[in-house]
Formats: sequence, structure tokens, C-alpha cells
Amino acid sequence: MQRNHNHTTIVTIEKVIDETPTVRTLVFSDDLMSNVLPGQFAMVWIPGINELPMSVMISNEPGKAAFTVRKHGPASTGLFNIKEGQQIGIRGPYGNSFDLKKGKLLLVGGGTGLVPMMRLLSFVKPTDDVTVLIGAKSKDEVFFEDFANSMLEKNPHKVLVSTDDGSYGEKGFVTDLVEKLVNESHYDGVYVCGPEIMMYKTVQSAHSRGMFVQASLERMMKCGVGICGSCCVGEDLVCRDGTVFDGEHLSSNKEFGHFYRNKAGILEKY
Amino acid sequence: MQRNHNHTTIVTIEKVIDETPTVRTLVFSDDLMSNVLPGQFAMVWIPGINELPMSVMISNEPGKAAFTVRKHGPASTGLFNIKEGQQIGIRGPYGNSFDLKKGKLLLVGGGTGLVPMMRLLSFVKPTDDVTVLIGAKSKDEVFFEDFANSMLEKNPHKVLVSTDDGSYGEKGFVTDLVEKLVNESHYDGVYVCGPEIMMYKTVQSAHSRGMFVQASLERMMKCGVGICGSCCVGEDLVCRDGTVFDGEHLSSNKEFGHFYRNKAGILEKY
Amino acid sequence: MNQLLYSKLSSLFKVEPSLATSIGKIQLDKPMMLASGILGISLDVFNRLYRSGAGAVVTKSLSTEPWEGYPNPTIFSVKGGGWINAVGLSNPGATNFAKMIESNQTVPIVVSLVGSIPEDFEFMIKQFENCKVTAYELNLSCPHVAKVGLEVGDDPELVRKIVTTSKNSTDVPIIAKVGLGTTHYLNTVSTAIDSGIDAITAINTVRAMAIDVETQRPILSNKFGGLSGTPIKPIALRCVYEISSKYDIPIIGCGGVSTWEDAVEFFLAGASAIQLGSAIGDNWIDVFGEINNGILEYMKRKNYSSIKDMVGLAKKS
Amino acid sequence: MNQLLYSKLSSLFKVEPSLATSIGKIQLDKPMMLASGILGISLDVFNRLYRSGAGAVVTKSLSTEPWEGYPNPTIFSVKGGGWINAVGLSNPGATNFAKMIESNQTVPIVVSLVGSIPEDFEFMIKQFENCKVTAYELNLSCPHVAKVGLEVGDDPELVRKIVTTSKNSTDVPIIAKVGLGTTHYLNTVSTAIDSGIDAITAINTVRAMAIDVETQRPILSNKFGGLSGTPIKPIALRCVYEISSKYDIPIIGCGGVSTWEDAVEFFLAGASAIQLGSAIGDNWIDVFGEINNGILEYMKRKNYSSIKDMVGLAKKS
Ligand SMILES: Cc1cc2nc3c(=O)[nH]c(=O)nc-3n(C[C@H](O)[C@H](O)[C@H](O)COP(=O)(O)OP(=O)(O)OC[C@H]3O[C@@H](n4cnc5c(N)ncnc54)[C@H](O)[C@@H]3O)c2cc1C
Ligand SMILES: Cc1cc2nc3c(=O)[nH]c(=O)nc-3n(C[C@H](O)[C@H](O)[C@H](O)COP(=O)(O)OP(=O)(O)OC[C@H]3O[C@@H](n4cnc5c(N)ncnc54)[C@H](O)[C@@H]3O)c2cc1C
Ligand SMILES: Cc1cc2nc3c(=O)[nH]c(=O)nc-3n(C[C@H](O)[C@H](O)[C@H](O)COP(=O)(O)O)c2cc1C
Ligand SMILES: Cc1cc2nc3c(=O)[nH]c(=O)nc-3n(C[C@H](O)[C@H](O)[C@H](O)COP(=O)(O)O)c2cc1C
Ligand code: FES
Ligand code: FES
Repeated sequence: MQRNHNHTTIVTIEKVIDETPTVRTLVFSDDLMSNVLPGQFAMVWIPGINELPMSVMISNEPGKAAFTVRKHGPASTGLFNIKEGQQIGIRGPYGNSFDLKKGKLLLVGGGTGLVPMMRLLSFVKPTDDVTVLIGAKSKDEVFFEDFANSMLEKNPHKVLVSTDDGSYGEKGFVTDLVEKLVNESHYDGVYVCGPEIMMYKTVQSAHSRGMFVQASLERMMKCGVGICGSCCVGEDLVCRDGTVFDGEHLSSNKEFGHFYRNKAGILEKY
Repeated sequence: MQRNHNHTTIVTIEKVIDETPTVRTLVFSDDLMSNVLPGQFAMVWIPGINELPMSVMISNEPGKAAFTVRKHGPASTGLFNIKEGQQIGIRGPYGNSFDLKKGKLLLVGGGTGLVPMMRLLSFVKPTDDVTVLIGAKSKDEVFFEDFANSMLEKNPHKVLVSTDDGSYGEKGFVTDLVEKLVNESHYDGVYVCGPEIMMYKTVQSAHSRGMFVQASLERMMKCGVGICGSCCVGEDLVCRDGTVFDGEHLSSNKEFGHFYRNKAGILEKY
Repeated sequence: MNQLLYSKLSSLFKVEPSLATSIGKIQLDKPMMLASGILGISLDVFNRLYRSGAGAVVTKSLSTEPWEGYPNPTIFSVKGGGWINAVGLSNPGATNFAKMIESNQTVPIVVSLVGSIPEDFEFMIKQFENCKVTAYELNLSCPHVAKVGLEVGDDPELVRKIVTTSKNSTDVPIIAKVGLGTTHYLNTVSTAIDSGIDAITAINTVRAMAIDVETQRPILSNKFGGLSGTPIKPIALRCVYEISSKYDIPIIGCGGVSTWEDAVEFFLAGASAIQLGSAIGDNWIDVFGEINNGILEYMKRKNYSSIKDMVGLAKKS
Repeated sequence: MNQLLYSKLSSLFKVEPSLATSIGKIQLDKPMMLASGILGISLDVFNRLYRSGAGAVVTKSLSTEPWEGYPNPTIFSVKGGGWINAVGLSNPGATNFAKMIESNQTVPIVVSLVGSIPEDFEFMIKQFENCKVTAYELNLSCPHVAKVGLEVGDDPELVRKIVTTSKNSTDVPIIAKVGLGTTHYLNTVSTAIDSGIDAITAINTVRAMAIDVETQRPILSNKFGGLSGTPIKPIALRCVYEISSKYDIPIIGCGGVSTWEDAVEFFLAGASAIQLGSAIGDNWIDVFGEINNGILEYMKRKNYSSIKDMVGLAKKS
């Protein structure tokens, strides 16, 4: 019988990789999750602690998938602290995925927003010319740089890093780098995932120049299936209509880039 | 989506055929029911009246099936009185089916017990030598004689009728005729459906001579799916293990031919 | 009029059936409503649901203050179908919410309220003075939050006071939403009717739970939650039938509706309108349009010109 | 003993897990029981079920006199899974039934009884004096027959008298079967415990109905019936968890069990044994063997030597 993706499945963490002092990748075996599309996410149950939406990270090994989690509040810290051999529950995959164009591509990721970008890289054609921008606060928060390079071995490509404090790569916000690049040349597709303000500026930069741009949004999620309403952005439900939205669509959404809803559902300013 | 055979489906009666003053055939369209195996039955809901187990009768037209009902108590009379254009509910098919042998075959039917026999006829090979025995109380209770003959056009065959009062065909009980026939020659398969005493004697006659014999049993039925228990005969549940049982199996069943259970589940003698 | 004659006449005049319905004084263009707690926190989403064919939307149950609700997991998908949720009535609070919907002129909004004492309801209704509210729905039946919901619905004296106070606070129709609690829900219905309620919504979720066999823990953070969706449909239908057989009160059926057949079953049992929630998790928002179309086809086939032609028909047999 | 050490030891000694369980004084070789009303009218069938892996069989609920039950349709298959039945407690009566099982020495038989007054139960228990009876189960929870079942279970004074009288009539353990009625089932549990009951079975079917949209009639001849099978599992599980959290009484879980995972969920919630019925309609009698095997595999994997190792584990978290 085929697995209903809404039913919680228990998986065992087989490997834990430290990416930075606050970011870890947890690898597990699951056919369904190993084949998700870039932009899709899972609801991840940390037994006794919480359940969180997590983008599904790729793994080099077939039949395996991973989550790359940044230690933040109690829930993500709970996941961060899961040891090899421990069990978590997963359901999904949920959400739509990126529409991958051909040609000159720009991928922009900040923090764990790089996760869907890494999976997107696994779909690019050898003929695509790919630029990956990695934004971080400082040097020790940079990760997936090598991973991105290794995935693009066969492509004409660049992997650029910018840090807010200049401790590694270019100094400044990654969105300044985006603005510079889209000003210099046309991209056939721009893809971004990271902090909302970073996505907002990237979308603006690309969309205002008529480029095809997509962002993978994050919102408070409870159900993941479009019934609880907690993930709404304007009239869109991120879990079901997204997570990926076109720049065209986003530029008419009054909440994107400006407001999010807290756990009580009250609109708050970013 | 495939229909779950347990879900009640509403069908409209398209044609009503008077077989005898007390027996009618009601024809309706239903793919699932048009393809059932001989021996299988449906639970038939007469809205506002009752629900009854009914063998599924064949129809000449593709995609159609029928019930042939004898007017008896209130429930069967309710079905008997259904007019063209009226609706009934059906679920099923339920039960197993006859194991049709090749060669010289003997089919014995009494009353509406002829229904599974008619469907069985639609499966015989042109090379089979088929004898059909029809038992009835008197001349005006005989039906399906022509139907049986027409179905066997291409076969070496005989259709014999016996009436208890001798008003048509041979005089006497059909089971006497069975005894005579199995005494005279070997049959590769003997199949019987009708009043229990008729089935009991037929099974005895054939089984005692080492012939392969099968009977399709009738018992009080409520669920049809093997949970209510009302159709049990010894350790067998007619709706689920049957309705068709081998003579071999039946000869070790202490209730077959002797006892049935009433609506309260009390064993009563035939 | 004779049924045969009627059907001949109506096929002559080709009466186009109307989906409009009335629940007592409440008039809706379409009979399918969004149930409380489902997608119900933003006016933009309400507008979208309305365009998709919902005749009205019920808001999340609002409290006097904002509530965060329970931590995740708050929703569990049951193997046999349906969901168990313990969202914990998270909501922005009546005051914030009223501001959010002030600008609404288009969507028929039913404001769901939850509270512990009559004054809570009085206060909340006041917050909506400047809003176009189609009706209030008093949630007397949430099965998994202490001090409100069922703990209120199971106390007849409190029900009486809450309904009376709410009725005195506004001219807008007031609906009581009941469910299976620890006392007989028909007593709650009866008390609510005696206290002047305008309509009944039946039912809310049914208290339930799920345990993971590998980690050996209840899955929901609150342990207990409310079962919704297909599993509760036969139970909800029986409640609607029981209420409509016993009382003369407009009823909104709720619980496990996901197809037009389900909706028609509820009409036949005595409901004048229907709420759904869980079905959205399976069929997404299109479910409203699909069910509306199915009902229309059915009405054409049966020669009904309006929803009320079929309300309660199953009680005649 | 430390869990790690234990699992090391047990893998050394290869402890073969045992399916035996005890429900208070009731000892069973296997924890899966046939629920009342299912296939339960003949000793031959009981023997067959026992051979198929049922640890015990519960008879149909017996009354003082034979009952024919309701006319068909008595069973309806729900689109979303499960069944609604209104068999109407058809049964041959206690006296006839006792004769039928007199010869039994092999199968652990639990005799289910239904009645309106304490004397009914006293009379019926007397009929079984010459039979080997493993336990009696008092059906205080049939949701669709007047004057018995839930109408009894919802009356605490009557429950007290019935349990007391029954306990005084025999030394055989007595189980009370509860369900969702019009009062709080936990009150029934509490009264039954106070009156000396030996164990609780939870739950019975949940009152429900189905209407056919074409013919516009309730389908069951009795209109209302009881919902069983997968739809009620999350409700039954919550009841078992609630009872085991509140009272120190052996529990038999019942409602919607169809896989070994379901069974284990009930053990973790606090049940010492499990009854099933509806699953037979889908998976036939093999379901007992399949579930037993699944439980054994699970016990091996988790290093449990007996069922009681896992009873109630979900309450620890
Ligand atoms: C589609 C999607 C994909 C995500 N992918 C990743 C990923 O790959 N790696 C990663 O580290 N993080 C990811 N996140 C973010 C993650 O779900 C958490 O929001 C984050 O880890 C902080 O959680 P916390 O509870 O520890 O923090 P808290 O301190 O408890 O909360 C901080 C903030 O996190 C947000 N948050 C908390 N709970 C949730 C929730 N259930 N849903 C959404 N936001 C929540 C809220 O804005 C909250 O105010 C993703 C979020 C979404 C929506
Ligand atoms: C597998 C099977 C196939 C059948 N096929 C046919 C058929 O093709 N044509 C036909 O006319 N009849 C058929 N019957 C018999 C039919 O179901 C009824 O038993 C019969 O019509 C008399 O019903 P009644 O209620 O009108 O009679 P009543 O006078 O009410 O009852 C007379 C007797 O009929 C039997 N009976 C009543 N209800 C049921 C029931 N629900 N299930 C089984 N027996 C019942 C009982 O022995 C009862 O004592 C079949 C029965 C079974 C079990
Ligand atoms: C996620 C979720 C949240 C809910 N929140 C509320 C609520 O706030 N107030 C309320 O009265 N009912 C609430 N309910 C119950 C629904 O309104 C509805 O009564 C129930 O889900 C049955 O309908 P359904 O089967 O169509 O979902 C909620 C249900 C779900 C699934
Ligand atoms: C056809 C049928 C008949 C039943 N008859 C009885 C009965 O006589 N006495 C009783 O206590 N419960 C009766 N029940 C309820 C079952 O014993 C059981 O409590 C219920 O079906 C839930 O379990 P399940 O989901 O495994 O079927 C009956 C259930 C069904 C489906
Ligand atoms: S997370 Fe519940 S609607 Fe999106
Ligand atoms: S008819 Fe119910 S078990 Fe056979």
C-alpha cells in the first residue's frame, strides 16, 4: 500500500553533520523524502518537544534525505540536539516547488534557506550557467559553500559568499550583491530562500527588471495541509499555495515583506 | 474510483418479467452485478421494507443483471411488488462460487434455487454434456425451462422437469430423479441449489458414489460480510465461506440438512 | 401539489434551482459554510473562500484576549481518515479581530466566540459594533480546552446565562454550536432554545487521541484533541436528525461533509445549511464549488427549486 | 533494571515474548478477543475463532428471553470506513444459549448479558451454572435498543444495583462494557468500580445514522444504529487512556482495532487485552493471527517478554 503522505512516519537519524556551531544536518533513510521536489517541506515531529516545518535537504546517498536545522528557539534546539540512533516523526512532503528555467540562473540563499537551493541544484542541466549566492552574518555561519561547488562541478558556475561583517567573502548584505548582479546581466531565473527581507529585496531587484523570480516563503505552520490557516500571507496559504511563489504574484501581496502572523494569528511588522 | 462492493448502490428496475404467478424477475443495469460468478449473491434493499439476500440472475443484455424472486413473506413480497422505474439498493457481490468441472454435468435446481444454475450454464463449454433438473411442486411453478434449453443450444444436453404432483414432467421429488441418474451414470460435477432437504439428498446421492458435488446454501442473512453470525451452519459462515460448499465438506457438517437458525439464532429442525 | 404534476410543470417551465437558503433570519446565497477554526484568520482568505463558493465563513473561535494555542503537534492525520486537532483555540482575540474585518462589506461573516462567563460574550460582541456580522456562533463544544467549550456546554445554567446575555447584547442572530460532551447535547440544545437562540450548529469535533507506537507517546502536545472529518459524519448526521426530530429550530449541519451526497444527507436529516472544514485538507478550497455543483445537479434531477424543498425529508419515511 | 542492560541480557538469553495476558483475575493465552455480537452464536464458530488466534470470545449480548432483533437492513457499510449496525441485540436468550455451550471445555468464553433490571442479570447468570464461563460482560452501552444498554448505563443507581447483584450471583469475574451515552461514561466506570466490578471494556459502538439520498430514507430499519470500526478508534483510544489515567482497574480496549499497531496503541494507553469485531468484516478471521504476529514482532523488537511490559507506557511521557 502506498504511504499516505499525511500519516506520520517514524524515521531514525543515521548521521549528524555539524555544519556550523549552530547548524546541523540530520540524515535519515526514507524513499518518499529522498525524492521530493525543491521547495517542498516536511512537518518534523520531535517527540515530546514540538513539530516544525523543515525544508527537505538532499543527501548524496540514494534513498536518504536530511534536515538542516539552525538552533534557535526550544523547538529547533530540540531537533538540533537529536543524536544518531534517535527517532523523529515526519509527514509530507508538502507544498509546490520551484519552476526551474534553463540558461543563466541565480540562486540566493540565506542560512537554512540554502536547503531548497541545494536540492534545486540537483536539477540543473549541465548546460546551465549557475551563480549561487550565500548570505551569512559572519564567517562561522557560512555552510554549504563546498557542497554547492561540488554539485556544480560540471556546470559553468560561481559560488559567492557575502557576510554582513566581511569576515568572509564579500562584505555586506547579500541583497546588495543581488542588486549588483541583476543590474549587470540578465538571468533567466532567480530563486531565493532565506529571511523575508532578503527575499523581498531579491524579488524587487529581479522583478523590477522583468526577470523571472521565485521565492520560497516561511510562515508559522501548524497543519501543513491548508486547514489551520496559520501560514496565510494575504490570501495565500504558504503550506498549500506555496511555499514557492512567483515574483509577479508576490508584488501584489500586501503582507509579503512587511507582515507576518504570530502564534495567536496577529499581524506583526517584520 | 472503483466501487467498494459493501457500499449500497441504488439501481432502477428497468423490466419486470412474470415467471409464474408467484415468481418475478426484475432486471436492472449494473456492471458489477452483471459480472458476478455463479453462486454469488447480493444484499437487496427494498426501501422502507427490508433487505434480503438474493442470488444474482443473469440477463441476456450486457451490463445488466436481475433478481428472480418468489413472493413469500413480507420482505420478498415487497421485492416482488417493485414496479418498473422504482429503485432498490444493492450491495455485494458476496460469497464464493461454483467450481465448474468439464465433461458430464448435472445441475439440480428447485424454485429460485435455479438462479445460480442459470448463471452456471453461461460458463459451460460447448463440449460439456449438461443435464438440468428442475424441481417444482406443480406445473404452474415451473420456470426457466425454456431459458435453460436456449442457453444449452450448442451443447449435448437435457432439461428435465419433475413436479411433486405430476402435473408436468416426471412425477415425484426431483431428488428421486437425481438418485436415478447418478445411479445410471457417472457425472464429473453435480451442482445443486434449492430447498435444503433437496440439497441434502442430492449431496448424499452424489457424494456417496464418489462424485464431485457442490451445493449453494441458504441461511438467514443480515450483514452478508461475516460479522453478524446469523448465517452460520456449524462452523461455517454461509455468506463468507459459502454460499457454495463441497459435498465432502458438507458431509461432516452436523447442521446441514438438519438444522437452521431462526431470527433469534436458535437452532430449529428442518 | 401532486408530485407528478409538479415535476411535469417544472420540466415545462425549466425552474432553475437556487442554492439560496435561510437559517431562521439568516439569509445566505449558498448553503455551504466554512466551519470555525479552519483557515479563518484573515479577511483576504475569507474573500477567497467566498469567491470559491462558500455562502458564509465562520471565524476562528475568538476569546476576549489573544491566545497562542497549544504547541505543535496540533494536528494529526488519522489512518482511517479524518484529523485529530488540538490547536487549542489559538486566536488574535476579539478586539484585534474586529479591526481586521471592519472593512468587510462583501463576505457574510459569522463570528465564533468562546468564553467562560456571560460577560466574556457581552464584551466580545461589543467589539464588533462597527463590523458587518451575519451572525454570532457561540462555541459551547470545543472538546480539548479547559474552562471553555464543552466545559461550558455541559453546564446548563451557564449555557442559559451565556445565551441570554448574548441575545441581550445584539440584534444579530445568534447560533449555538453543540457537540458530544459529558452531558447529553440535546439538553444543551433545549436550554439554548429556551434562552432564545436563533439556530444550532451540530456538531463540533469529538474528543479523541492518537499514540505513536514507536516512541510510545501521545502525538498531540495536548495529548487529547478533537476528531473531525469523515469518521464523525455518521455521528453528526444522527445528531442533526435527532435535533430536528425533537425541536423546531433551524440547524446547521457540521461534521465530515466532503461530497455533495454528504451535504444532501444533512439537508434530508433537517439541516438548512452546512459547515465543513476537514474536507479542505483533502480537496482544497475547490471543495465548495464541487459540492455546490453536485447539489445543483441533484436538485435538477429531483425537481427542487430551493434548498428548503429537501430539508428534513428523511423524517417523513 | 537498566533498559540497556536488560536488552543486552535478553538478546543473550533470547527471551521469546509471550502473548499471555491477565485482566485482573482473568488469564488469557492471547490478548485479542472477539467482541460481543460478532459471529457469536455458535460453539463451533467459537472453536474456529479460538484456533485462529482469539484469546477469548465474547458471546452476543444475551437477554432473559430470545430476541429476534430488528428487521433488515441491520448493517450499513460507511463510505469513510466502518459499519453502522442496528442488529437490535437479536439473540437466542440466556437459557438456550447456556445449553449450547455446556459442552465447552476448550474455548475461553465471556458471556455478554443485557437487561433492564438487576433480577435479569441474576437470572441469566444462574442459567450458566453448568457452563465453563471465563467472565461475564455486562453490556451497559448498546446505543440503539430502548430500555437496555445505554439507557441502563446512563442511570448510575441502576448500574450500581446491577453490578452488585451480578457480583453476588457468581464468583466468576465480571466486566462492565461502557460507551458514549447521554451521561459521562466515566461516571458509569466509577460507579461500576465502586460496586466491585473486576474490569472495564471500553467502548461500544457510537450512536449514528445513514440516509440514502436517492430514496431519501434512513437506511437502517431502526433508523439509528451504532458506528463501529476504524472511525471510532481514536475515540475508543482516548476513553481507554482516560479510564486508565483516572482509575486503577483492568481495561479491555475495544473499537476500531484492525492492525497490530492499533492493538499496541491500546496497550500503551492502558488496556490489558483487546476486543475486535468490525475488522473481521474486512480481513476475515485471519485478522487474529495477523495481529498476534505483529504484536510478537513488536515485542521482540522492543525486548518485551510479556504484554504487561507495555501496558500504559504512553502515560509516562
Ligand atoms: C516551509 C518552511 C521551511 C523551513 N525550513 C527550515 C529549515 O530547513 N531549517 C531550519 O532551521 N528552519 C526551517 N524553518 C524554520 C523553522 O520551522 C522554525 O521556524 C525555526 O526553526 C524556529 O523555530 P523555534 O520554534 O525553535 O523558534 P522559536 O523561538 O520558538 O520561534 C521563533 C520563530 O520561529 C517561527 N516558528 C516557530 N514555530 C514555527 C512553526 N511551527 N512554523 C513556522 N515557523 C515557526 C516563528 O516565527 C517564531 O516566532 C522552516 C520554516 C518553514 C515555514
Ligand atoms: C444466498 C441466498 C440467496 C437467495 N437467493 C434467492 C433468490 O434468488 N430468490 C428468492 O426468491 N429468494 C432467495 N433467497 C431467499 C430470500 O432471501 C428470503 O429468505 C425469502 O425470499 C423469504 O423471505 P421473506 O422475508 O419474504 O419471508 P419470511 O416469511 O419473512 O421468512 C421466511 C423465511 O425466510 C428466511 N429469511 C427471511 N429473511 C431472510 C434473510 N434476510 N436472509 C435469509 N433468509 C431469510 C427465513 O428462513 C425465514 O424464516 C436467498 C437466500 C439466500 C441466503
Ligand atoms: C484545525 C481545526 C480547528 C478548529 N477550530 C475550531 C474553533 O476554533 N471553534 C469551533 O467551534 N470549532 C473548531 N473546529 C471544529 C470545526 O469547526 C468543525 O466543527 C469540525 O471540524 C467538524 O467539521 P469537519 O468534519 O467538516 O471538519 C476546528 C476543527 C479543526 C480541524
Ligand atoms: C454487528 C454488530 C453487533 C454487535 N452486537 C453487540 C452486542 O450484542 N453486544 C455488545 O456489547 N456489543 C455489540 N456490538 C459492539 C461490538 O462488540 C464492539 O463494541 C464495537 O463493534 C466496536 O468494536 P469494533 O470497532 O472492533 O467493531 C456489535 C457490533 C456489531 C458491528
Ligand atoms: S499550516 Fe495550516 S493552513 Fe498552512
Ligand atoms: S450474514 Fe452476517 S455473518 Fe453471514
